[in-house]
Amino acid sequence: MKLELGKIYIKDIRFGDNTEIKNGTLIINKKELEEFAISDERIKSVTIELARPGESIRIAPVKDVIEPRVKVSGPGCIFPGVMGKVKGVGSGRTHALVGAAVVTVGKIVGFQEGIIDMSGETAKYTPFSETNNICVVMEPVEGLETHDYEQAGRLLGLKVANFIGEVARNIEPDEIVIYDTKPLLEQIKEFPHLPKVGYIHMLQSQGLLHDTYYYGVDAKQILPTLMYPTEIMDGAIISGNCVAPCDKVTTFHHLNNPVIEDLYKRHGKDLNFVTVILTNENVFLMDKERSSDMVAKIVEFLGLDGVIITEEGYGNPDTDLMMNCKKVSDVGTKVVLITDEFPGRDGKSQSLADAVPEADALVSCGQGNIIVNFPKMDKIIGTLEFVETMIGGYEGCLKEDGSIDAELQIIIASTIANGYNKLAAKGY
Amino acid sequence: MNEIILTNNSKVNDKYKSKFEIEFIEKSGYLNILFEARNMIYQGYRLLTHPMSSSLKPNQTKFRSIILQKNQNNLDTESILMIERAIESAEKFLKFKKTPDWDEKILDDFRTVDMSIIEGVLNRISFFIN
Amino acid sequence: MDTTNLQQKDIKRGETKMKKIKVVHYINNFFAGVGGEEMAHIEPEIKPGVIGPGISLQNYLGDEYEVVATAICGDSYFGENLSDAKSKIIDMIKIYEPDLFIAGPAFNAGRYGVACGAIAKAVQDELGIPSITGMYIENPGVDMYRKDIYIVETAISAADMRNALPKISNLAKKLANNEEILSPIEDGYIERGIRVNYFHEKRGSDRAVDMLLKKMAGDEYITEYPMPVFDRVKPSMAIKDITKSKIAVVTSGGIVPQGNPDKIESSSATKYGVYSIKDMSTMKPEDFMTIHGGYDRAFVLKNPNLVVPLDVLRDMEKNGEIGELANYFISTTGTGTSTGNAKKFGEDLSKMLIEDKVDAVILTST
Amino acid sequence: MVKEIERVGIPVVHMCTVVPISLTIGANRIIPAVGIPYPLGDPTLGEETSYKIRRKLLEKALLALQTEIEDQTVFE
Repeated sequence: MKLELGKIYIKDIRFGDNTEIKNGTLIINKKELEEFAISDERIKSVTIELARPGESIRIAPVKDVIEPRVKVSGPGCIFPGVMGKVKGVGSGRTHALVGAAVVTVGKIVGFQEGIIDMSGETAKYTPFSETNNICVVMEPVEGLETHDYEQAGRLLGLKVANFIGEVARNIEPDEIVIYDTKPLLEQIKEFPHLPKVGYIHMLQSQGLLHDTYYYGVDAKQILPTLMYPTEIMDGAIISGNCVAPCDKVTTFHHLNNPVIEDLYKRHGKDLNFVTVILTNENVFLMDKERSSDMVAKIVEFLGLDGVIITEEGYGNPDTDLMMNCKKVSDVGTKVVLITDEFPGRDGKSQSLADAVPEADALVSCGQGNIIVNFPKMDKIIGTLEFVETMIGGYEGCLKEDGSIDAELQIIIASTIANGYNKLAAKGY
Repeated sequence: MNEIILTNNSKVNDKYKSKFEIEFIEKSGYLNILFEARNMIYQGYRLLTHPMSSSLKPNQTKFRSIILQKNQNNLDTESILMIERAIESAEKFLKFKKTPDWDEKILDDFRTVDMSIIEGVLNRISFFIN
Repeated sequence: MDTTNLQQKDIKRGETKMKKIKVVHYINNFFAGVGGEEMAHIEPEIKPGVIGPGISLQNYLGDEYEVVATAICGDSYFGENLSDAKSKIIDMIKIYEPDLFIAGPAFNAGRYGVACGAIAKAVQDELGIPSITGMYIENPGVDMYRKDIYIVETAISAADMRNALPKISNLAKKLANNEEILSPIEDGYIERGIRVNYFHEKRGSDRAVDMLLKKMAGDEYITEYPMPVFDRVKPSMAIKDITKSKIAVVTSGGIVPQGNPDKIESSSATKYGVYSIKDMSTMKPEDFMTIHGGYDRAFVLKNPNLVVPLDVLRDMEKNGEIGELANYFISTTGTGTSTGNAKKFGEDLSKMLIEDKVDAVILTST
Repeated sequence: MVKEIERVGIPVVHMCTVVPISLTIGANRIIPAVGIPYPLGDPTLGEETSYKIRRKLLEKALLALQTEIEDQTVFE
């Protein structure tokens, strides 16, 4: 399966009369976009605001982040099974607005979601301080049930992203990258001497505000399955997870999965990247056994020499991570894990909630418990009303001058456990 | 039926008390539910759901629902190890920051999320016998 | 940038010329030249100025520092009178108003290492000044105190003194000047097990691919997070002659005297108790009970020997199958006792067992 | 607890009912005990037999303490 990903670099963003791209600047017709966005009756109001890298802006509470893309040719649409018919994606041509991001902002539950700072000391922890952000600030109608609001908010972000992505359909990309993975037997034949490598992608799948969807299917319901790596670039996977900001895998991160990207970089040179295996992180222990058995079975069946496994979340997912690691190691395949750490505020406790001796090759994406100071910002998009109740905040952490002391885990994707960032942790 | 829901979440109790056996300990905190689960495990129950389900940290939510099953083969080692790790982890978080005194609205949100997580399991639990 | 730094240094130097950084050094009786093992019982004392390795330590520290006093204590005394020794030494040190405290180095001397660790931690906590020591990696003091204080890694014996002292003084100076402490390898101390964030030059996924390629090729790679649960201790040497050994019983089965005088919790214990079995030949049910929360207690209530096998051990003692049974047993509940607490109990009671010259332990759990 | 005692050089023999837990907490010399309600003995077989079982277990424990080992060892 071959996908041409046309990258259109967005260097700036502003409001204007027409929604379009001009010389690398994304122009948004605010009124038009707000009217388009409000079409869901469950949403009372939508305000579009812009945030550029370096501005004194704090965005909170953030629900999801999405890179606008458009399907130029080939089957399906961006976010198949959700924004359009179910149709296998990942081939043909897709255009992406690289450097732009749709950020959904709003309170779903009282304790939810993290912060993006566009400048200052804390900006370096989140990749979204470097993107030009179209913030979709939403408010639900009175008394809307939580599940409904979550769903409405999730769909709204995708809708806005696709609306914006559409402007890139007829633009000549600045760069075209070709990703190509062939059917297994052909792919093995292409680089017979290179080690066969797979990526085991664990999807958050625990319940409300903890879900992920593959072609619109709740990941709780899936059995581990195979995916061409390019499918994810067309939005085959979307995020419905939003209670642990720091290691949340946003929809942006699914579209731009760093493991898939970095495996492709070595594809045909040092390794033969043959497949992605999708699995889940259910709370039902029998599901865990079943899923990890299946993952190991698929790995053995395909004869993979090595796999990278990533997780989303802390606690419950650590058990899946370790089960997958153990069982895949047991079939003779080499395993590297990527995770983040929660060793307590003093950094002295155990970082993970589970462990097996087979987990002897682990990449750390940093520890989320350290306290960081968030300087005062001139502008708040959304509200800081919930900072104290967010996951890394605590009572009294919001100071009079508008600065905040909070754990790193309050920042969106700061310790994301798929290796997107450069943040790491080591023993001192 | 051998399954029992151990919970301090009134929403779970209200919705499921007619269908499942429930051990509802209303005034109990997160950690106490883990302790209670551990006691039950030592009395021969085993865990059916992960004691640390959800990304809500143990010093953030007060609510915890765990499904256990009466185990025929006495002590379940896996369950012991898992509950001990969960307790250790919860204590780690609580050591540095106590769970805040949330207002009722937020508490209700926590109940909703906790119930959602357990619902996903309850919908499938009738599919197997022991 | 360079110039500013130099200027700042100059200013600092100017200040310290007037007022030296005061250091107190701690050594045991052996390094102080007060006999060997036969003098290990000497009580703490403090003397102005440098003694023994302190002379050379002073040289490495340089002119800006002054070792104003040396505290000395016998290792046995320290071990046997832990809290008393600690408070006496602290009181003595306090008088000198030090800015920095250096203990040892202890190399592989076990009791000395534990003393250095204990006193350095106490000084740091109570006097609020930076404290540092040095030990060989396998010194028992390392695992007991590595998370609390900086322990410079030394070789196994005092022959390494000339290498150890410059390393200790360098790190001590950084601590005294409140400079940033670099990683364990860079600054020569034993990893404290504290997880610290930093920005790597490559992103995580890229590092994972590198690591996987190495692992598949059978090349060496270093995990970024070693699995902590599998921290293992090397098995102790076997007992040569059990018929001459002193044996103590420790249990996590919750056996306590009737009435549970120490109020040990039935689960998640925060304490342990030490109970006499002197002159007893069996665990009588009227004397002992179980508080263990987790199981059917009827059998054990009826016969506590099922958990603390005193009846058999007394017979064995009588028959000469074992040398001697300690005249107490140590008890707590294992159910759900946190790793941290269990570790603390272990540390405390192992000190007691050493003091009591116990050779081997039988640990029973339900 | 067991690791801390071993660390100071005193050998420990762990007599326990749940061997996997003993392995997890890092005991080196492990003797599997009879069962949770009665680890050292079996009162259901009468006190005399129960004492004999206890004695056998302790003999095994003493033997374990006198055996040089390199790694965690379960003395069955």
